[in-house]
Amino acid sequence: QREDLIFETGSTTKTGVDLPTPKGGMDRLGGVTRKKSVGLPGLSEPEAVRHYVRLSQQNYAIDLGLFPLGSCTMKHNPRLNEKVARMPGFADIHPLQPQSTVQGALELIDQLATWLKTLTGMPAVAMSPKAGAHGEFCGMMAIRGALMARGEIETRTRVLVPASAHGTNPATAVQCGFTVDEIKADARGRVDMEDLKSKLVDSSDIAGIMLTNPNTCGLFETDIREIADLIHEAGGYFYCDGANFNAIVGRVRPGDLGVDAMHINLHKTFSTPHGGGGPGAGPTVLSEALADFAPVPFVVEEDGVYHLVEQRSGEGSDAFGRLCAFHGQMGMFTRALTYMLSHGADGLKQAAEDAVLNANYLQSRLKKVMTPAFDGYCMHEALFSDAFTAEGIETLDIAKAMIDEGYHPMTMYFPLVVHGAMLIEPTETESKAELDRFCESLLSIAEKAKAGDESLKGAPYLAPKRRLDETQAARKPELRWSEPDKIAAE
Amino acid sequence: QREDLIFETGSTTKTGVDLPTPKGGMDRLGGVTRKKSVGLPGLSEPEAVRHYVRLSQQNYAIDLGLFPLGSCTMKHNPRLNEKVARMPGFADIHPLQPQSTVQGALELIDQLATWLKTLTGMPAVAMSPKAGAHGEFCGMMAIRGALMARGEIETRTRVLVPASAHGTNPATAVQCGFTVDEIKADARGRVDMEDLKSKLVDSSDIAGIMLTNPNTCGLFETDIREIADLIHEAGGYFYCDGANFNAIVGRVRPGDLGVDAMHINLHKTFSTPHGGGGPGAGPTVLSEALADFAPVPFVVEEDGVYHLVEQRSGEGSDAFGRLCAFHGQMGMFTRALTYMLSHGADGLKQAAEDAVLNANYLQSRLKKVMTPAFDGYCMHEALFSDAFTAEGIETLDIAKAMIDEGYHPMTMYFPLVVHGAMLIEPTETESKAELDRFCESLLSIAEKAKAGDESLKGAPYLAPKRRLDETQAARKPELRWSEPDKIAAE
Amino acid sequence: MRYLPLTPEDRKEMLATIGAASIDDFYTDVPEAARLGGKIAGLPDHQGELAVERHMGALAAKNRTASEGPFFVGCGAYKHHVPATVDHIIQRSEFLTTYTPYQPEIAQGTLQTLFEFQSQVAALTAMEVANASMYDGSTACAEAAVMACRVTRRQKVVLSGGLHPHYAAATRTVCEAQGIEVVQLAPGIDAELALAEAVDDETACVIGQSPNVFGTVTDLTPVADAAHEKKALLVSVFTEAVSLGMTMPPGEMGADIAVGEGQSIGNPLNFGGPYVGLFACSKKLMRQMPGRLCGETVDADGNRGFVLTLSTREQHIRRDKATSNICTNAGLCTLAFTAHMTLLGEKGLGHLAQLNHEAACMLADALEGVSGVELLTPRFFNEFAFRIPGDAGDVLEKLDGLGVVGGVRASRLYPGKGLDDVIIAAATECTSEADIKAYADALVKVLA
Amino acid sequence: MRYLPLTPEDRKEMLATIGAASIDDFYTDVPEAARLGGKIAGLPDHQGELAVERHMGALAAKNRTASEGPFFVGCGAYKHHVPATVDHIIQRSEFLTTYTPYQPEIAQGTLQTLFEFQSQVAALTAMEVANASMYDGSTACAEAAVMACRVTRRQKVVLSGGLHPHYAAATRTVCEAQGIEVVQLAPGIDAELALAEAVDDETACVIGQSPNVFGTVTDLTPVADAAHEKKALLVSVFTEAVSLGMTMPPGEMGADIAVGEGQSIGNPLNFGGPYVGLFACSKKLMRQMPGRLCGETVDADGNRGFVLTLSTREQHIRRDKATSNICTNAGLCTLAFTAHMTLLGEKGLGHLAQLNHEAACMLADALEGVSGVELLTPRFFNEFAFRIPGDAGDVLEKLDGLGVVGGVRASRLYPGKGLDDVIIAAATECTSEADIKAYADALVKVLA
Repeated sequence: QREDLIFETGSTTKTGVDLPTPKGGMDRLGGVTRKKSVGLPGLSEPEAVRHYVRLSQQNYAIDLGLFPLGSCTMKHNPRLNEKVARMPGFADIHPLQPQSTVQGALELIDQLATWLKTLTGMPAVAMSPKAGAHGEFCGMMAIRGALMARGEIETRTRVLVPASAHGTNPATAVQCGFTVDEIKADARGRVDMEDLKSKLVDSSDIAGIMLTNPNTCGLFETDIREIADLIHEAGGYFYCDGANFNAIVGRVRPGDLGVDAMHINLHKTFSTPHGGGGPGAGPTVLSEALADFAPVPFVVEEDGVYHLVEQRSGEGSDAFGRLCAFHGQMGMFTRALTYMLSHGADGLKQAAEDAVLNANYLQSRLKKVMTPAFDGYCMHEALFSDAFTAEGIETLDIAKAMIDEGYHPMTMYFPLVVHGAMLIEPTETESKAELDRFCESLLSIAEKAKAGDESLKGAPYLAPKRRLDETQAARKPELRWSEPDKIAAE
Repeated sequence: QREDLIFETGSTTKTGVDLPTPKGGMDRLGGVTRKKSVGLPGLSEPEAVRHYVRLSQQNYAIDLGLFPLGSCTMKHNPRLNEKVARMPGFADIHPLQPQSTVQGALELIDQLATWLKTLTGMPAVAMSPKAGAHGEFCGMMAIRGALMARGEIETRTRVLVPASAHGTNPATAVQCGFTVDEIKADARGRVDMEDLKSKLVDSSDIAGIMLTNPNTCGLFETDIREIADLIHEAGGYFYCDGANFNAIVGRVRPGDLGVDAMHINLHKTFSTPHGGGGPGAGPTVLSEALADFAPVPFVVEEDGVYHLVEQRSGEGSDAFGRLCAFHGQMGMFTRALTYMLSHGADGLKQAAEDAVLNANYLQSRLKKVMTPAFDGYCMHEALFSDAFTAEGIETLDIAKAMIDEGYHPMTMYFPLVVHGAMLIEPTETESKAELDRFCESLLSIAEKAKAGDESLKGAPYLAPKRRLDETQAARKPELRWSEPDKIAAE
Repeated sequence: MRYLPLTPEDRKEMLATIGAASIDDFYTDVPEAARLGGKIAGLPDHQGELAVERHMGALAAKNRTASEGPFFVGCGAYKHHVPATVDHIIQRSEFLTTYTPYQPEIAQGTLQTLFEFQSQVAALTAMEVANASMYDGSTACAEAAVMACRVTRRQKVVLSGGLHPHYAAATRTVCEAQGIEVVQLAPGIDAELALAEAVDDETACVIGQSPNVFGTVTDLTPVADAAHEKKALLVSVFTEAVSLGMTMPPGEMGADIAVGEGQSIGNPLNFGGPYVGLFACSKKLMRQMPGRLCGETVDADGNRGFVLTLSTREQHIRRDKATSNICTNAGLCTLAFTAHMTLLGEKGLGHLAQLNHEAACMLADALEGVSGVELLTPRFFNEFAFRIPGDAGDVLEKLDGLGVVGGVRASRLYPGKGLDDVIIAAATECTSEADIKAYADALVKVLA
Repeated sequence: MRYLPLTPEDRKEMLATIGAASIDDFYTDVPEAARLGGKIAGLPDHQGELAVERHMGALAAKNRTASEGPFFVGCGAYKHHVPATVDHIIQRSEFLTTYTPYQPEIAQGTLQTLFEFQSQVAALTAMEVANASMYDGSTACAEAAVMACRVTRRQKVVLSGGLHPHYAAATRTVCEAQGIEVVQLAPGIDAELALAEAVDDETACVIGQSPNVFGTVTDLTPVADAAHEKKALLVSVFTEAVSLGMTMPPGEMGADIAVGEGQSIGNPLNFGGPYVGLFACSKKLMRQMPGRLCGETVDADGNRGFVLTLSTREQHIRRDKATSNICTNAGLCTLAFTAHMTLLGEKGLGHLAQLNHEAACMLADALEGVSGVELLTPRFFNEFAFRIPGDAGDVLEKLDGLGVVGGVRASRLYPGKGLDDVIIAAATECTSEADIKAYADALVKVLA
């Protein structure tokens, strides 16, 4: 299945659009014009459609089957959400048009904020973060702002991060000017409380902790209240990575656990499409202690009129500033609110419970052959180590073999605290029949892995492509198309 | 690639919709209620989406590649047309709401009618036929009406139909109460004029002729004017099957050829989607002689107000009646008019010319190995016989082998006047590069067919399914799902 | 031209390969007198998307949509909610831009959905088999009449006075061309009751409708019995497919052929088309059915697969001896129907039917409360007729002025039949209580 | 619940398989005090599609769309026409519902489009390499500033007074957290002219914009020269990607890093997001880029394929030493951009740019004809600033009352900077001559 590049099939003189004829004779560019040709190939519309439709068929997708990527929450993306997002009243409005002409948009943001605050039990939310990692940044910047207000930003620079954390957590902490102090996991896959306490013996430099809960091992942090108390006593703040909020919606409110800030991945918990890697949206809920340190802009309602506050005026402003242009990922807000209204309070809770039930069902069936990383029930994802595999067969081989069975692989080698980790998250939108089929496929591969079946090393055999040479790609990066002879000449 | 049936995966207690709770306690059915369960399986939305997305991937489509079905005109279907058809102002209006509330819809019908009349050079058009064959029926019923008005319906019952005609032509003639008299093709693939003339020696029972032009051999009927004259002199009418109008738009107007009635397949010439077999639309243009015999309803404009005439009142009415409920395939009208406006008079002509150029290009390249059915240039499709194949290899084998090359087969065994016919229509929306790739694939198969390569008999090897047993399907028809034990019990 | 991939250079090169001097060479068979010189006059040149969209958008904006306010128009087409998923599915390239599945190896997507569609229609109508759809309900009705004549070798069909008059007209058109006698009974709210008596020994079939065009639901079992006694067939018609979730289906009334309109499931109003005709019958009549049929079989590897079958009935094989000249089905509308039906399932369909019925009951209650209104339909599902003092056309126009699209005046369907004071109104799951109140309030005003 | 496939029986059976008594068993790790009893209060229960659509539709109806009438708002987001094909493509299930292409064997669709996107962005900006997109233009700008500091090992960035103030604010936020000094030059219509002088030996980069927020196009070559002389970098910003079809691109001006907003190609206004940040740089800086990169390679059979590459820069590998914490791109917006760009091609892009420029020229002509109006932007592409006598907010409000959305008041972007009488107005291919006339006529009335 080779699909030529547009640079190979298109031409700079071809176009797939028809535009009116320019009038000519107008020029106010003052000579600041493009000198060289752009080198952009065009295709007629039929050719372009085929190019993308053919390419699309080289992708696996939720709409084709179970997509068990742990920590990614690949659940069904309702088409109603797509329809609503395309209503001209949402899609065709400009972020800078007069506020009186976008009252519905501002009201929508306000409604979504209310849902998020209510579901998390938190008093405030910053809506503008553009993705989960951006929400982390927002939350840590709010902590930074609070520390500044306390005059302690110079001294409180240490952030505790568990070894099992998403890579974004330490990266974010550093970007906010903090240093990272890693805390260990215990044998139960949770924060090692002894290690944590030892890190807090001298707490004068503690800015806070970044903790995922349920954590990346798919487990609820049993000591979370104690952790929160310890951090607060130490003078720090509790940032909770909300990537796994989907497991507990309606069962627990992060606000009741002592959380000070938490981002919410709308594409995980509230089903906005992953889209091959974005766009995301990461609204970040904040505690009383941090609420004043939220960035601009935000929406306030007064007598039924919605105002968008774009600047915090005056000297006393605590806002840390602005995260990005305009007001946030409106297109994702429409989808998320549509999803919430569709589920309601009852459905959201049921969804969380079904996600957890599905994961435990998989865990209980798969552990017949595979090695669970930890004892006991899991939350919304089941974690296995590679302990059960024969010498020479590794997690990667199992993952690639799943492709031949018609499935997307699970998350592999994450979290780092488990050897050869396989993290499986089915989500609530899988039927029992689909889970059973999946278990049978995976168990048959696992049996082969246990038996040391070398054929796994060659998988996938049936995918659009065989295993790709990532080393070559990194060694001599070709990041764009070049004329063939230009490549040869290099 | 097995996809279970919804009857195997769904259940009557499952549903993929959420509806408000009924109030209960209301019943005005008077006891005329359903007694037995319906037996309809339901699926949750995620399951349903997957079912159809997976099934869709078992289809070949224009959006995936060249679809060279002769006589079917599988051209690009612009997405703009789909978008426009879904505008609420078109999709969400009822055929029986007050005419004052649907003026835009009536105007649209009027505009489309104007385009059709102008392009064909005909004075009238009946818009309500729901498909090409329905348009044939409309046209032949108008002829019937005219003959009735002349008091000759009892005597004029014979309709001439060339042997190469689409099967719908004779079927339609019979449905309109006529008998069919077949005329031969000559060695040039056109109407045999001698045979025709011999059929007209006694012309008192002649109702008319049904002729496709360009004809189903992909050739323009050179004697068309003479044929028209002969038929008219004989007291009959000239029905032209407009299936191949796409080859001549902007180059010839059927009205200038003496045509009395012609249907236009909006899905062929004007790109409304084929949709796996419909819906079609077959507006039928009529000459002065037949204009009064058009069916209801029709649109008339008066002082900028559009009226839908739904009944021909009074005794003097010539309309033959009504073809169907309501006013025609509005959803197809929106698409066709969008297509026409996009192309304009210049683009429609260019499209016809490119269609003919593409077909001749294929013919000239393919005839190196394959046997053209007739000499000379073709119009929009190229016709080959199986004369070049080795003993034992037939057209079907070539067709199925094309599937393995990633193409949909051409039309096979039609028209009937050519042995093992292969009718190839590329359409104007194929690029030269695509045509070249196609030629190479088909020529390689043709070489094998010439050499008697037995492997062709097993093709396709790479499709979602191997050759299907059509005999079994017809011998013991299973037209619906039944409970497995119910089948066994039979 | 955005849809035309050939460049001027391509064209030149291709002409050279062919050995033609210009495109004109291919058109030399056209009689000279008929060759067009330049462009066809009177039509504009090509336009970009933006311009076309604006043109069409301006036309669309001149229409009032059924969702804009209280809306009660039915009589053969119904405003229902279509799940977003359905439209997504029918827009899949692989369904939208493919042809009739004549090459089953690469058309299982279309074929399996047709098989499932047939199975669903058979279940819905409680009939034994169904075809892969017809153009719409009215043409399906006409085909049923002709088929009944073919089966019984008789030449007379009886049409109920409750049959949708467009269906009756379409059936008359087809029958009269074939010399079939059509007996049209007088229109009436409860006209199906008169059907049993109208059957005689020459009758090929009687065609009754439930719910009929006035909304009346009727158990046609006595009609079936009367017909069968005379060796005639009962053709049972419906225009509101949702009604079958609740009311007695053709199969339970002894119908030999069931035909109906499937628009209500999965398809928008579309100003009357395209819709999807449902056609079902008893197994023994199977080989006399018109239209496309999909059947189960196996492939060369023994795997289950589906194909179009019994095509010896069809025009492309049988030519002048075909059962019908039909050679398409309602493809995408069929897909929309089956996808929506799969989402509904029996549970959702029953639920949906109940909501429709309740909305109509509430509407009836509200309108009966308006002084001067007389409810005419004795038993109904989601639609009924009522009499008002005065001309229905005037009343509807005034209602329109108050923002209420109040239904269909019976005289639009039956001009000159003394039904000038009758309105037929429908309610569905889209009808809110506020809509109903708005109607009643407006009617009070109009009739005051 | 239509999205939940498990039935009550499934749940019971699964619990039994697991050996759990109830779903509560899985939540025993939750501290008792934090376990919620019933449902969360204050939120409604689930609703059907129709109800949800009506709720959302009612909100949508409270907004005035950019297509409703004359509309001239720009300043970083532009109303352009998006071909229907683009939306069809991004709604393909296989693109819409897939993940980041970490498993390249089954993600070549996404990967090849990213490779093509990168190639297009590089060509458009006339830079050597580009990444697979950032959240939006403003965050791309912030990342560029940080990258420049990383590359130069300096801690000071200079922001032009013509840089979109939201971009400047987002950049300040990121920089200040990392101890990077930000020098913000005063806002000004032709502020880029002051940039060259602002570079010193501590400067990591200067960030200039063309066309800038007032619409002014500027050849930044002198700025690049000045920066390079001090071993600093030039970051060249644009917010209107269409301008690059006509105006001098970053690569021709000597920029080291080019960042911009890609919304104008393929993406609707969406009230400000999601958009797509474009990020390109010279090849020697490649390994310092933030974000996702797609590269060409071969598979085990030697066939060309694409993979995400150089991931050692990224957070999931490098953790606290990553070049950025970003771990998504703008996926679907990227796809929309690349699909629209493929339809345009160089020819279409140039044509589109010209139409935009002409619309703005005609608008400028028309407004300059209004007494009291002073055009401020000396050189522009499709947007410019002008001064009116009086308060811009008042004037825009009055224009709104006359049906014209006349642009952005400069004081909304720069409160308290003495720009209260300045309006920034944009025109695009969607702006008709009638729109322009309507604007001029309305302005005459308002200023009268």
